[in-house]
Amino acid sequence: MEKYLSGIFTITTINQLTSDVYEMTIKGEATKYITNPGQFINIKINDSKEPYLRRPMSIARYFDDKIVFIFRVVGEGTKILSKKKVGEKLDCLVGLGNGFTPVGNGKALLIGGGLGTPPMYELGLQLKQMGVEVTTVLGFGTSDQLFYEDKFKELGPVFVATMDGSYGYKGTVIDVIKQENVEFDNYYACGPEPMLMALAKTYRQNGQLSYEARMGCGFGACMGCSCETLTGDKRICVEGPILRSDEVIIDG
Amino acid sequence: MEKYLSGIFTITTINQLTSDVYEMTIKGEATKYITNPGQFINIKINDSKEPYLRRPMSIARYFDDKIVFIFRVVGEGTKILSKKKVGEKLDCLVGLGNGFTPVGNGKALLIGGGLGTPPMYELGLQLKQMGVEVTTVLGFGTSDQLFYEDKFKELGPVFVATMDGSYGYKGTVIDVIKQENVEFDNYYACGPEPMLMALAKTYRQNGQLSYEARMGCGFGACMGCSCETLTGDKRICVEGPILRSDEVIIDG
Amino acid sequence: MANLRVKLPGLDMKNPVIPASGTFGFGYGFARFYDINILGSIMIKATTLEPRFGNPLPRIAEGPSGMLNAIGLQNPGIDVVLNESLEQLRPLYKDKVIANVAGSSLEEYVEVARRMSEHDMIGALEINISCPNVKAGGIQFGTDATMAATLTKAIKEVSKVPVYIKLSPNVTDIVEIAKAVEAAGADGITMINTLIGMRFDLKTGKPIIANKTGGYSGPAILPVALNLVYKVTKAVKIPVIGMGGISCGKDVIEMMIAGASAVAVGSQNLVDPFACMTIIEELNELLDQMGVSDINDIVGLSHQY
Amino acid sequence: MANLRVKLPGLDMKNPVIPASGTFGFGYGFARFYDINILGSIMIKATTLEPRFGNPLPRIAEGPSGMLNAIGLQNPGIDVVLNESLEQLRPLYKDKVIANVAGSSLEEYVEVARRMSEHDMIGALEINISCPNVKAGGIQFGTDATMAATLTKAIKEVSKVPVYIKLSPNVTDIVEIAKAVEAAGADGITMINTLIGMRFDLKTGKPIIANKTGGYSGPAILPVALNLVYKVTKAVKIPVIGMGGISCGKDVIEMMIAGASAVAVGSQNLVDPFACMTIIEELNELLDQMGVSDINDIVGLSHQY
Ligand SMILES: Cc1cc2nc3c(=O)[nH]c(=O)nc-3n(C[C@H](O)[C@H](O)[C@H](O)COP(=O)(O)OP(=O)(O)OC[C@H]3O[C@@H](n4cnc5c(N)ncnc54)[C@H](O)[C@@H]3O)c2cc1C
Ligand SMILES: Cc1cc2nc3c(=O)[nH]c(=O)nc-3n(C[C@H](O)[C@H](O)[C@H](O)COP(=O)(O)OP(=O)(O)OC[C@H]3O[C@@H](n4cnc5c(N)ncnc54)[C@H](O)[C@@H]3O)c2cc1C
Ligand SMILES: Cc1cc2nc3c(=O)[nH]c(=O)nc-3n(C[C@H](O)[C@H](O)[C@H](O)COP(=O)(O)O)c2cc1C
Ligand SMILES: Cc1cc2nc3c(=O)[nH]c(=O)nc-3n(C[C@H](O)[C@H](O)[C@H](O)COP(=O)(O)O)c2cc1C
Ligand code: FES
Ligand code: FES
Repeated sequence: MEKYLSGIFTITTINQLTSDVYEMTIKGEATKYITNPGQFINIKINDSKEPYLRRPMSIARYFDDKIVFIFRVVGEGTKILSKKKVGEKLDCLVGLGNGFTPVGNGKALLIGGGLGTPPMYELGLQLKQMGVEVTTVLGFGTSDQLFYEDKFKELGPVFVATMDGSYGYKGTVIDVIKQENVEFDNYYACGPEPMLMALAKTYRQNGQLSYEARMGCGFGACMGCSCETLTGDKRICVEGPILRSDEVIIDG
Repeated sequence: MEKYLSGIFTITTINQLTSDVYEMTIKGEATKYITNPGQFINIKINDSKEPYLRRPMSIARYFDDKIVFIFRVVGEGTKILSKKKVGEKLDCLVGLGNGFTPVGNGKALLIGGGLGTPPMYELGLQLKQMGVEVTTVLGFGTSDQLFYEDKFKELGPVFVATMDGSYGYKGTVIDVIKQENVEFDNYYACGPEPMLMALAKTYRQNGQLSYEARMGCGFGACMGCSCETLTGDKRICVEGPILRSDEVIIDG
Repeated sequence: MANLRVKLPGLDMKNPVIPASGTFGFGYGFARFYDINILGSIMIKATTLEPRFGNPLPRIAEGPSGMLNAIGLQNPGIDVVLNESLEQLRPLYKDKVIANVAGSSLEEYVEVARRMSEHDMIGALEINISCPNVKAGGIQFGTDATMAATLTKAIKEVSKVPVYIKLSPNVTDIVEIAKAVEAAGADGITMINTLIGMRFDLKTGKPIIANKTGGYSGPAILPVALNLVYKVTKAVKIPVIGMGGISCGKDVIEMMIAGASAVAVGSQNLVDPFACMTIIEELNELLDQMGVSDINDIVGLSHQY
Repeated sequence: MANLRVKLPGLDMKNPVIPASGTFGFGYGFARFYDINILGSIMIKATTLEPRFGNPLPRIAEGPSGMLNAIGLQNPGIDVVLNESLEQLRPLYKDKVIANVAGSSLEEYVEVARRMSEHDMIGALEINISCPNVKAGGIQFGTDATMAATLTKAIKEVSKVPVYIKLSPNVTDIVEIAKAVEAAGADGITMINTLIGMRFDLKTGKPIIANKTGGYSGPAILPVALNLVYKVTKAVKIPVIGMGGISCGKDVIEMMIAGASAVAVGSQNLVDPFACMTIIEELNELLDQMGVSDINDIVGLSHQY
């Protein structure tokens, strides 16, 4: 029986990108459930009861029957994931969340902070395909955390900021955008919450921001990820992870 | 650091013996802790917290650095074990329990019931090496559960009993011993508790009986396996699994 | 194929498997995954008089073989539930569903219970006196036998359908509370709600859940649930719908052996949206393997020992 | 290397890691595995006045990420403990150990406490009023604040060493009991003992454990233990030795963040005889990574939130 949004995938490649970041490609039919860049998958780490919950990961690229995602080892689940071998199976829920809505005109600015970088890549490819001019700003803590810079360079100009200045600009992504006077009509961002908050404050309009939340299910059943916005309650896993910059509640 | 009674083993062979019984060989230095046939190992099924407890398994054979054990899939733990592949690692505690004391003279009778058969094999080999005449009686539910008959035939005469008569004698191991008038000076048995109880009642002297108990640790720390005998409390995992037939408390 | 049909007050179910409240929304979301008509019944999300947003994020944490939640009874309020949520479910599910009733005061409970019980899709009420995640109401009723009984009586007076009381495991003597609600007229008991738990962020020392404590559920709580269901079903005559940690067909059988007349599956729906479907399939196979011809025969099988 | 030294009433410990009572025997058995002098202290097996055989087999079952036991306080009785078991431990362990005291009556508790406290190797008593696996005594004292206080007072009167009371998690309000024993003069609290749980054999329907119920321990109970330790340490001034589900260095840190001044490791010793040794190593590494220079600094770090 075909299971909606659900599939068993086979790991086809695993690349280590930095000391603790891995890129994994998985192959499976359920790839077809993906409709938008910026959607995510929810991975059952093993077929044991421990760890119990699935692990949500943004889709960095998708093809006919293949999905690429990039993850950082932060705890037990991602540690187990990083030790998997090519050929092993992964049970995933696929095509979760609203995803970005690529706007087909004007100039686009992609902003990726740390492990928020991956979903921007597929989005950038689709925007470029639509003929949109794409600029990318990437923010990392230090130079050795950087990955995918070359890939984004294929899409257009790339500016990199590191917090310690060990590579590119020293400072935040907003510092770079301002210093470089980057022009854009629409922007798309994924990264740590303080970065998203700063962006939403600075650029109130025309932004699509990708949020994270601890999730019970990832498909709308538990209300574990529900947050308030100016346009009502939104489940990050269904009505998100992408929120419009002008609906985000600005604190302080 | 060398860890006492403890080692990481590598799976070197896995053979399926019946529909739900597997024979596994594991290789590791800690094999050296084995001192007697009838001892057992305690296996951590995976490096997750689930399943939590180790799984005790009798040693069917041991060599310099290799251990053979045979297990039946009965629950979650043995199911996971049966799906392991050659080359995977297993964390085991080794050389647990007292083991059999092979008696170097007179005639020996080995009695194995179902998954109690495996430990009798190493014991038989050692007895034969000591020049002891060995007869084996094996009991199984049905013919398709039978394994290792050929191996025991290398040691001496073998009689098989099945409960449904589908192979060999119909009935219990005791029925066979009586019917065949099997002569012996010492007997050694491992199998289900009712079988052991029947043996201890029928042949009170010169028997060594291998017991099972649900175990917390397998090395004497938790008192989870402590049972009463005529010679005092015994931990099945330390002062057992082998109890003398004349110290077992006969019920009824 | 064994008989799976189970009859309980207000519920004539084709099998004993019910998704637990709060893990299945108002049901219709799961119809994308499978035909939810296969379910014995559905325990819909807790409903209060007014809409509630619930607790701030994070609301979810994890524990070994389980999860913690502090949703805080987020729900759209009874008007929306009656007029919209249930209507969305109507075309997708033909049998009676179970309304999960919450509140911050006796009056709110009674009012929600009365109104929910009048809806034609509702076969029974499940009174949630055991939610550990809200400050006012809820759990006080669940930890005090007298208050539990008073609430039960008040609700029984207004309800058009049978009333089940949902018990908390976070008490010294659950049997006392079970007996009190039985004496007060409850038609059945559902149990257990979540155990109270916490997790901390190692870097900051901050509780991971914004509400600080959460409810611990999932496989890790199964042995606790089995013990409490066993104790309660030995002590009361009204039926118990057992839940807590059920993740497969075997767990359903174990819960019914302990004494439950039917079961609910909670957290496992979140990890596997197809969980209830798979569990029903497994149940069929297991009963055949076990040679059981009627699932009702195994209810309380353990009580003989 | 961070400072790991922790000082508690009666215990000056080189680190906060103590094997929990009942999972480490009388300690000497573990000296085969590693030099047990690395341990902060040792909680020895529960001791009663007379020898006890304990419960019939099976005494052990399993749960998701945990185990159930119903040993039933098997021990050789106080005479053998004082004259033999502790003497076997003496050459192998230099620091003070903690005696776990059990009984079926107030008198038995007091007598065992008095005699144990006079032994030179004993630094503190841990009064086990929370064993779920014996019929008489034990848990009644642990579920009733007045009885717990009376017992504490009686033991304080006779004990030559500081007295810790070991609390049960199977209560509605653990804080009430903690406060009662504090007021009665307890020098500290140890918590938690096991949760009550059951498992059933699917074929026969029989409880797997001969005693029917068992105590559930191991990783599965960690979130429950963290919550209770947090609550109690916010409410009392006496130190708490935290336990329940600790299986690695990170868990120790989380338990101390919750408020524990030291920790005990139970079930994990059974799964891995080297557990405490490994945990102490991990603790050292983790504190360095976290930039913590004194482990006492993280005790109750969560209380600020
Ligand atoms: C929509 C979405 C997309 C994401 N995309 C990516 C990605 O592309 N690459 C990547 O490296 N990470 C991504 N994350 C974060 C990733 O899910 C967590 O890092 C991961 O779950 C941590 O699991 P763990 O077992 O290693 O950590 P642990 O801390 O052991 O996990 C314990 C629990 O907390 C949850 N958790 C911990 N950190 C996070 C977090 N930051 N967000 C949500 N849940 C968390 C886990 O899922 C688990 O339930 C994404 C999160 C969300 C919600
Ligand atoms: C000393 C000793 C030697 C053994 N030797 C063998 C052997 O050579 N081959 C073999 O197939 N089996 C042997 N067994 C039994 C084997 O340990 C169990 O079949 C196995 O632990 C079941 O694990 P599971 O996860 O598949 O079953 P589950 O039922 O899921 O296990 C649940 C829990 O019960 C325990 N358990 C279940 N059945 C038994 C049992 N019969 N004895 C002890 N604990 C049990 C498990 O260890 C676990 O803790 C031996 C047992 C002991 C005590
Ligand atoms: C995310 C989540 C939300 C819940 N919401 C409710 C609720 O609204 N009302 C209620 O009575 N129980 C609620 N519960 C408790 C479950 O219905 C169930 O009693 C508990 O989770 C134990 O079952 P389980 O281990 O199968 O999850 C919720 C549980 C979870 C995990
Ligand atoms: C096999 C076993 C025996 C135990 N015996 C005792 C005991 O004699 N006295 C006692 O106070 N606690 C006893 N306990 C409880 C532990 O000391 C500890 O409180 C509990 O197991 C929780 O910790 P854990 O999860 O680390 O195991 C025992 C626990 C186990 C698993
Ligand atoms: S994670 Fe369950 S609703 Fe979003
Ligand atoms: S299993 Fe722990 S003492 Fe034998």
